[in-house]
Amino acid sequence: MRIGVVTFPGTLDDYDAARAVEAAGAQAVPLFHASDDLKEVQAVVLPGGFSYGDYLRCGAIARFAPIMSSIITAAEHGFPVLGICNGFQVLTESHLLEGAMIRNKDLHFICKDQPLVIENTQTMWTNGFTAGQEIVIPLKNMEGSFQCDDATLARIEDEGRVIARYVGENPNGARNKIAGITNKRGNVVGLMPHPEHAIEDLTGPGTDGLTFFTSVLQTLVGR
Amino acid sequence: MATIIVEVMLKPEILDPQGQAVASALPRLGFTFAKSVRQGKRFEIIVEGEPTDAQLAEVNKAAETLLSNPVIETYLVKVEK
Amino acid sequence: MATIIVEVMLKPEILDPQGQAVASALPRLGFTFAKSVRQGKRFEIIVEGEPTDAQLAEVNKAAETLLSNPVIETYLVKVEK
Amino acid sequence: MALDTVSIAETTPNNEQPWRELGLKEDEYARIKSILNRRPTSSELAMYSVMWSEHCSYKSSKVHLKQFGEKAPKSDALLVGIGENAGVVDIGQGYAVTFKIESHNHPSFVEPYQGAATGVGGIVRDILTMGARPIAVMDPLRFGLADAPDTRRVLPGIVAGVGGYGNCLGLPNIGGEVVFDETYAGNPLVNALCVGVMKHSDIKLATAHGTGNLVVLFGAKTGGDGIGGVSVLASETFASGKAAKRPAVQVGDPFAEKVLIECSLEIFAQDLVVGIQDLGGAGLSCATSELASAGSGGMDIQLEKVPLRDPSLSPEEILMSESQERMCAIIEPSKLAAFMKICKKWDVTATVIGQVSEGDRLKITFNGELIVDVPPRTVAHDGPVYNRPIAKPAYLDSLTCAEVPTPSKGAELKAAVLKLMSSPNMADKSWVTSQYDRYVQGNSVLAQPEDSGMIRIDAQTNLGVAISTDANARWSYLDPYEGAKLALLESCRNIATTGAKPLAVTNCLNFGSPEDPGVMWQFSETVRGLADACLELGLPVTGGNVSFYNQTGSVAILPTPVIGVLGVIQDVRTRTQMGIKTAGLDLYLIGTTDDDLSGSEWAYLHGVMGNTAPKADLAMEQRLINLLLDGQSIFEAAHDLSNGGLVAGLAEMTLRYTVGADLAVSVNLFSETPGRVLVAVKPEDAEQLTALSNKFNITIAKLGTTGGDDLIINDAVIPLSELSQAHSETFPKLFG
Ligand SMILES: Nc1ncnc2c1ncn2[C@@H]1O[C@H](COP(=O)(O)OP(=O)(O)O)[C@@H](O)[C@H]1O
Ligand SMILES: [Mg+2]
Repeated sequence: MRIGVVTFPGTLDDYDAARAVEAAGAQAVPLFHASDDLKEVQAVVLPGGFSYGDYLRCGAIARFAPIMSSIITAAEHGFPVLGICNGFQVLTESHLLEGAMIRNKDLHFICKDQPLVIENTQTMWTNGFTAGQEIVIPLKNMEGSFQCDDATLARIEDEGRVIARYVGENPNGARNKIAGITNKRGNVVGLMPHPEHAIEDLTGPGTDGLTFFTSVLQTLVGR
Repeated sequence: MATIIVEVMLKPEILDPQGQAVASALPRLGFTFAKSVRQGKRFEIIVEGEPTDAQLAEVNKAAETLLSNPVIETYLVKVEK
Repeated sequence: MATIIVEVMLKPEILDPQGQAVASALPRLGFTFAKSVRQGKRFEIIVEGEPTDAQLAEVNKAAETLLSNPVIETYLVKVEK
Repeated sequence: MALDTVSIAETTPNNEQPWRELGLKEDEYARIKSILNRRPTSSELAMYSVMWSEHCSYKSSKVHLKQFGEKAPKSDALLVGIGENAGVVDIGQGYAVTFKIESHNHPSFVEPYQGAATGVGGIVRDILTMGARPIAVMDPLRFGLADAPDTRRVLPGIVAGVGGYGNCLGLPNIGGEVVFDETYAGNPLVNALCVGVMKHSDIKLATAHGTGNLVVLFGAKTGGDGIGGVSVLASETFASGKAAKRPAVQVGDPFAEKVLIECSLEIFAQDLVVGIQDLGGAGLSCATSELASAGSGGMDIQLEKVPLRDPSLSPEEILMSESQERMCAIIEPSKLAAFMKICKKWDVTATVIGQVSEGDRLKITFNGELIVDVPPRTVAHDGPVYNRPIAKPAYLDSLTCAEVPTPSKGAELKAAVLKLMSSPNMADKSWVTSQYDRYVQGNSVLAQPEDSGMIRIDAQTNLGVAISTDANARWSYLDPYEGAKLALLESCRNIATTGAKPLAVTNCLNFGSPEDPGVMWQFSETVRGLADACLELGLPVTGGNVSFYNQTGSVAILPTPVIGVLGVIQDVRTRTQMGIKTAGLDLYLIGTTDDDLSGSEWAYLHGVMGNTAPKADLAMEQRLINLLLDGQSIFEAAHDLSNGGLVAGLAEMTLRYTVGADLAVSVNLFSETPGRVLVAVKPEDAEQLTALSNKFNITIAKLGTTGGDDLIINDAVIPLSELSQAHSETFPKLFG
């Protein structure tokens, strides 16, 4: 299995995402923003970081990179895409997912081990979890507060498209404590916290994050 | 040479933590004038010569696609005299 | 009720990475109008009634101490009609 | 403004020059004239004045710092020593590690966010310049009193700046310090440490070799950042009218630096540079003169080729600009195309601005006119050297001993523990550290609040490094010689407590004005103490930084030598953490406790300084380090004792995972006697611990067992929930 990991200028967690992909048993294929070649990968991870410095809006400039036009087209046809943190922001800027992220409610960068509850286990990236499962993975960002208008929020909730919610105190002011959502088809998933930093006990809060990557492998094998 | 201004503000229904932080800091410093505060962005774009209608149309397009995110923000394009 | 606007921009000689990021993104998207771009902040402050001179003086003081950093920024206070 | 050229300088020997405004002394100006056999041009004057400043030339500290060379222990690990951008040590398996601390104190007081941000940016470029990939940062910080209004301006800005820059570079922040004392009001200390890793073969040096090789400037464009005083040249003396307004503040662009890192590493991987230097203090003046002076020939620079952000800059200002995120490389002409291709890939501006020349002069032209013609060594290395007057300060004669109550039981003890652990110096620092990314790069084995930061270097072999920074400024105030030794020992102990072996030392010496003989005495004693201790422990000093003039009026900061120690651990999976994770463990105190309250946190809380620092016992500490390394496999948890003494160590170990302990303690709970560590072991390992104690001749004492929801000391019951609240609410209350 070949899973692509995209590097934009300013991407930071690409190396870690690639390590997580390999830990799950797939081959990580580096994809560079400036080319539209998906190199025959079967899924793509948009990792965290500060693409283009995130100076304008997080993900706003990355969304127009050549690689994104290929990813957007593929995603519309059911190709699996996981956006983590900055990657999630790129997905909302690309309108593959609803909503947008704004500054954390206390205005600070937050780095903490965050408990989450997994709600939707029907997506390509979460099918290895059980519904209601609680996991802990790192949350680290400055602009992580998920926002959208009331109608959109109602739609996302009604359609069961929240994949993960923060447990305990709302860390950043996200509406309905939303930590991650999926599109209707379940192939595109965006998540603010970082599963790729929870794949071994030695360097993270545990191994809960690995299931996102093994889930997509399961999906691809089953195809 | 002229300056075109693009102002981008969060839509009124979207939470504005930065504006709120300013609103609550003001009274702590003894400033009591504000009923509410919202914080947005301001772009100063320098263009060659007098801006043409075609150019302004382009700026509007850029404001809509790049400079603002229509999901949460609104924008306004002005020419500075 | 009136709206007072405070515009805060980096001083011209100060590096503006945000404006630069926009300036270099625009041509990549086919927008060629900009010679240069600078990005700043815009505060919309809602006040009760018509702003008085005393109130505007207060806003100026707040702009200088809280809303802007005089070491690297300049500000402008306007009343929106 | 007329261009001041070499030929004009030759024909107008008597032109008035603003050397005094540029901070030069009369004899220094005379020396420049005698070196050049004429008056300097305005550009030359600018270069000499900045390069001969205290900050760049180390003119007050040089005579002392040379002890680090003279007393250097023989070390096989040292690959590159003091003098390069950063020292490099061998950690085995073909890996080399480089690390260094730098200060950015004064700029961070003026503009906290940008000052701290560019401080991080600068030290990261130093590490990158050695050919290494930066892998982690740390930030030892000092502030005025926590509840002072200016601290509320300075601290949040500095913390946001450290985080804003480091997070955006993708560098995990794995440790630091936050300490408050009123002498730092107006003089906050922002020290930043960076560590990088490379293969031995990748080490790069700052030299310009090979006539005809090209000088390439790459990275950000040059603007008017940080030229402050030099604009005197551009305005008052040579221009007609008003002074040019140039910002002294440098603004950082971490995204530009992130791209510069990736671009440079790709350039290094293809072996495309002969020599390389980052642009930091004194900008191009420093980079060109240092590269040329370390090389075999001279250098020609065409200054008009430097890409400018602000086209109005004068040549003097271009030479002085401290615009961030720039590098200068020496490359062979045949490799230019490959070099440019990589720069283009990363969208990094790169420009050939000169060549390595025959001869031994650094010549700079501006649009064809010769404006600088100097022997580069005289700019970069032959600056003035001062033997400043030294005098033992008078305050040392009027110190009185620390008489403070030290409760040992009951409600009194409980109240004391809550008071100590909620004081700003001892309180939970997660308000600060949660603003820093500690996970990025996926190799952070230990980060705050552990005793040292630890990074995995090789995921196959599990080789790793540990780093700790420490300073105890109050001990340094009472006895700078012992204080420096004790800071080194604490740092080494922190390393060994986590299971790594100390290998090399860096330092950042923060002091008041060198023109005050008392401060100079503190400084010289500090250097002497550090050099002596390094020699005895066999640890090389690989580099460091001196920051003087940290004072307001006649009040200097406490002498603050921040010592960084790097250690190596063969298998990071065996590291020891500080927190107690399970009930039923035996808790032991290793080391002996005396009545060391002078300079302690507890005395400080009572407004008492005391009169004497403990004496550093290097031989005992070396044995303790060996004990810790030998016993690594039986320690379920281990924590170094320092500020706050035994009671603070117990509180920190139990709070970490909310597992309590029931203890009987007879020694002074608040004493800060150095050379002590708390360890938790399984009851069945007690015998082994006793054997270690005998082998290394170090006292151990069993204090009690772990478990429960309370920290119980003698008969004082302190619920962890209550302690945790007291410990953690201080920072949010102060800083929001
Ligand atoms: N500014 C900071 N940045 C990162 N880590 C910090 C900072 N300040 C404190 N820490 C971390 O918090 C922990 C406790 O700090 P401190 O009480 O100074 O430790 P100790 O006294 O044991 O050396 C350490 O892990 C230290 O690295
Ligand atoms: Mg310490």
